[in-house]
Amino acid sequence: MSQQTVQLGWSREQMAQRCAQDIKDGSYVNLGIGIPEKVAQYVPAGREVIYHTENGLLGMGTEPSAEELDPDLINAGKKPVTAIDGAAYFHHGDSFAMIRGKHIDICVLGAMQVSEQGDLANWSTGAPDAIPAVGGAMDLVAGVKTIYIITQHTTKTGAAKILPECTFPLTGQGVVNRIYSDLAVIDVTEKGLVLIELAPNISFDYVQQKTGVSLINALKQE
Amino acid sequence: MSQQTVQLGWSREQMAQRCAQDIKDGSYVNLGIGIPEKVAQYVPAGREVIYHTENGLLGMGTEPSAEELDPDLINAGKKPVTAIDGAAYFHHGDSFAMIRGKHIDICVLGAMQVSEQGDLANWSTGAPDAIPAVGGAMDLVAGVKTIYIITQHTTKTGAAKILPECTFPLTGQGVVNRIYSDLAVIDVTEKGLVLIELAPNISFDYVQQKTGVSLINALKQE
Amino acid sequence: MIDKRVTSCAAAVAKIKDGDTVMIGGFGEAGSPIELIHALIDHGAKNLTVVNNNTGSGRVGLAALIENGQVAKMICSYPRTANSTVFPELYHAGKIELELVPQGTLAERIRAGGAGVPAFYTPTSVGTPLAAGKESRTFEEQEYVMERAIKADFALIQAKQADRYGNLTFNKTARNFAPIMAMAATHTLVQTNEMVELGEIDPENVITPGIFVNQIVEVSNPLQESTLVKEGVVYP
Amino acid sequence: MIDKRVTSCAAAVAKIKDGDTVMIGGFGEAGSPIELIHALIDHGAKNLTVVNNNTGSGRVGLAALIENGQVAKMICSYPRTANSTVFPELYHAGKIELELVPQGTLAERIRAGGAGVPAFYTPTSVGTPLAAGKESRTFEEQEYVMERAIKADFALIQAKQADRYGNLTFNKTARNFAPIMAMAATHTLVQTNEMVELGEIDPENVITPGIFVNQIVEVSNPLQESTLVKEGVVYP
Repeated sequence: MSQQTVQLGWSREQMAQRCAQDIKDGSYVNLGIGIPEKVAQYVPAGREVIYHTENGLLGMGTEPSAEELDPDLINAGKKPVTAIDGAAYFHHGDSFAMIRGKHIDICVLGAMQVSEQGDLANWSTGAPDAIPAVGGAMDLVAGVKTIYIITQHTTKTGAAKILPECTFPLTGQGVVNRIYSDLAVIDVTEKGLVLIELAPNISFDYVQQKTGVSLINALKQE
Repeated sequence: MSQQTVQLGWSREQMAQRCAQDIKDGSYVNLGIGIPEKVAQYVPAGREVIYHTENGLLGMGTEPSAEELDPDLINAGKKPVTAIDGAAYFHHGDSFAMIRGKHIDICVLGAMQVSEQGDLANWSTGAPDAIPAVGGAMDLVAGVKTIYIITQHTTKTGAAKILPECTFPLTGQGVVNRIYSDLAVIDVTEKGLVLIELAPNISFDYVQQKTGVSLINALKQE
Repeated sequence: MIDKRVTSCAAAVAKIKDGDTVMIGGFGEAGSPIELIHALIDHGAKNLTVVNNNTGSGRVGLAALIENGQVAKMICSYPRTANSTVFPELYHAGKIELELVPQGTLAERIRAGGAGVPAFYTPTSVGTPLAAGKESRTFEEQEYVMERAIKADFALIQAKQADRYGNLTFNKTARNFAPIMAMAATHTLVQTNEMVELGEIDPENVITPGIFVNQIVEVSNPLQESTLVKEGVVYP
Repeated sequence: MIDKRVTSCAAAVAKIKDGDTVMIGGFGEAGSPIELIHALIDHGAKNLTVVNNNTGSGRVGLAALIENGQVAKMICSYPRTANSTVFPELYHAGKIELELVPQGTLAERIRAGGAGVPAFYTPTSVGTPLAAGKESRTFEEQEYVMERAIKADFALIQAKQADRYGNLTFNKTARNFAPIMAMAATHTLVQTNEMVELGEIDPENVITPGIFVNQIVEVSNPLQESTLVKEGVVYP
């Protein structure tokens, strides 16, 4: 009896990698904390992308070496970073003017829940004993031109995260453009959620089963 | 028969000089175009005053020499100026934030009319064929902590400029703190206009006669 | 690759359309992007709404753009100059519209346009004719008027240094409206005295980050408006 | 003569009163004026409203000020940290109030406070619980919420360089909230790594003009919050 390893869906790295394919040359991009941060390392060679971090830097570079490390040079996740040639520092007022004023092309964020209408919940479970903390998430979804979400398709207990309506407190209404899950790539459109790509060895029906709303299958042969 | 020259009232230079006595050490000051500009040269020695010009400079210096002249370094009247050591340049948004946000201590302006309540008219006669032009005057009177007015007490035809109500379009309501005219120094107070100083060889009655509202005489011996 | 350099002012202004709103930097001649304005005159787009503090000097630059009949409306704070009759004549003839805005309100409306703020309240102009027809509101016993953001299709500005990302520095008070107009326009076109390599502008000293800039043309020795006016030059 | 230098952090914070609103610069430890905060702990003013993006780390700096019972209310965007239980414990015990504000709205409210703008509209938070109870309004078919300016009695900030007029520069992303807090406070107190002579900071590169600064104390080698937290230091 022989055993075979079959990949089912995308890993966290692969979700980031898949998302990175959609970051166009010349984009101004803000990456959220967690898996979204990994997107930068997978942007295809030859594309020049400028990373914004909302604490006041346009032109964020890679992690610093021990010699480069400066506790005054950090990203929005408070991790040490570097600045590229051609970077610029600015204060919070100007940084969020950049966000709110629709100057940033793409923001990649994680999600707790996404609704059929593109509503996003990613800052609070609404649990009464939790300390509420929002940071810049609401500003980013309200201001950035295109919002990409990278998320596991379901919760750890298997519950759908893509739902008719979010049950958690919203981060923003109708703000999500595209979802990259471990199972599929899904667009938020006026007609509804459209599945445009499947992860390896994942079927449309399987994704539909893990999703709280009806998906439109853009891959279906007419 | 011998002739004697008697000074009656203050000259333009003397009005500026009188006003300059009230510019305290350490003040941030914006000087309007015309006689107000002359105030800077009469501020008593030993006082350090920082001049703001609303087109984007804090720390305006004196007129440039021919070598220093740079058409990119001008004041709000579009005249060439210099910048002192310790100056700062900023854009119009920040410059008027400085004004509107009540950070500037004193603004000295000219006037067409001032009312008993401290209303100021100094930008338009309201003539139907005039090209209206306001510049930064409305921002300055709305935002600067203390507004000093330097003005001839009457118009060229002898009409009162200090009136119960301004007849020209207003620059701001209840904004004037003190008037330096060629005849007197007058404070705008809740009780009314208070004459606190007379120019040489000018009587209170003479000033009252040239003024459209009743003045309170602070110099009167009780 | 990000490279916002273009080779001519004509190329930079090529996409300006009839009816567009165009912000033009400068306070008097300081910061006036005169070569870009002249390129816009050559280009010929009409029925423009132009946002500038003034209405130009003599018969060059902004005054020439107005004289050429390309401007339907000016939004500005001070449309009078000692040395130009271009605007007054068209204004009196009813051939150009004027929206007069206090200088600081003009600046804040432009900044709001760039910052995603559709409206704000200001104490400036309360009780004056320039508050007429505007909503007013009392906060903590003081009255304010509501002012709306201004955005533009294009901004034309002048910079001292620029790199290929569009990071800019300015010279002294020539900075004036340029950084906020760069934020408020969909397309920001820059003429710069000098192109520099990435990294030559210290990130601490960038005044306008490149994200606010779309196209840059190097004009090493720009015309000086006051000199042209003195010489009586008429453009074109 | 204008000389805003003072000789100690204790002297700088001496006039802070019980019940004051105090803005404290910094995003995490970057830009946190830790010596000024510790001086405020020594000073003992109570019942403060503190404005900061976070609620501090470990048991030093802002976390220590909170732990010392001096803060009645926090206005911030992200009151959670991986390494501090000070705020959560007081919050769960009902001993400290929290006004949660989206980070960009927090920045814009502070900027408005400094710029003489009492209120403005923003798209941020529309349709979320943080818009609850706030006025909303539609401009050009999009909904916005009205937000009010925040001002403070004092701001405590950290700078890289300062001159005696109060002109400031900052180091990299340590700039964050400092320039706007300096504008929004009646009294702005600065700890700077280095005092320099007038003119040493190029007027083109001044980030905070001196008009927004009241007192400056030189702290050449400030404590590093993350190091103290790692070492388990408790202040005082």
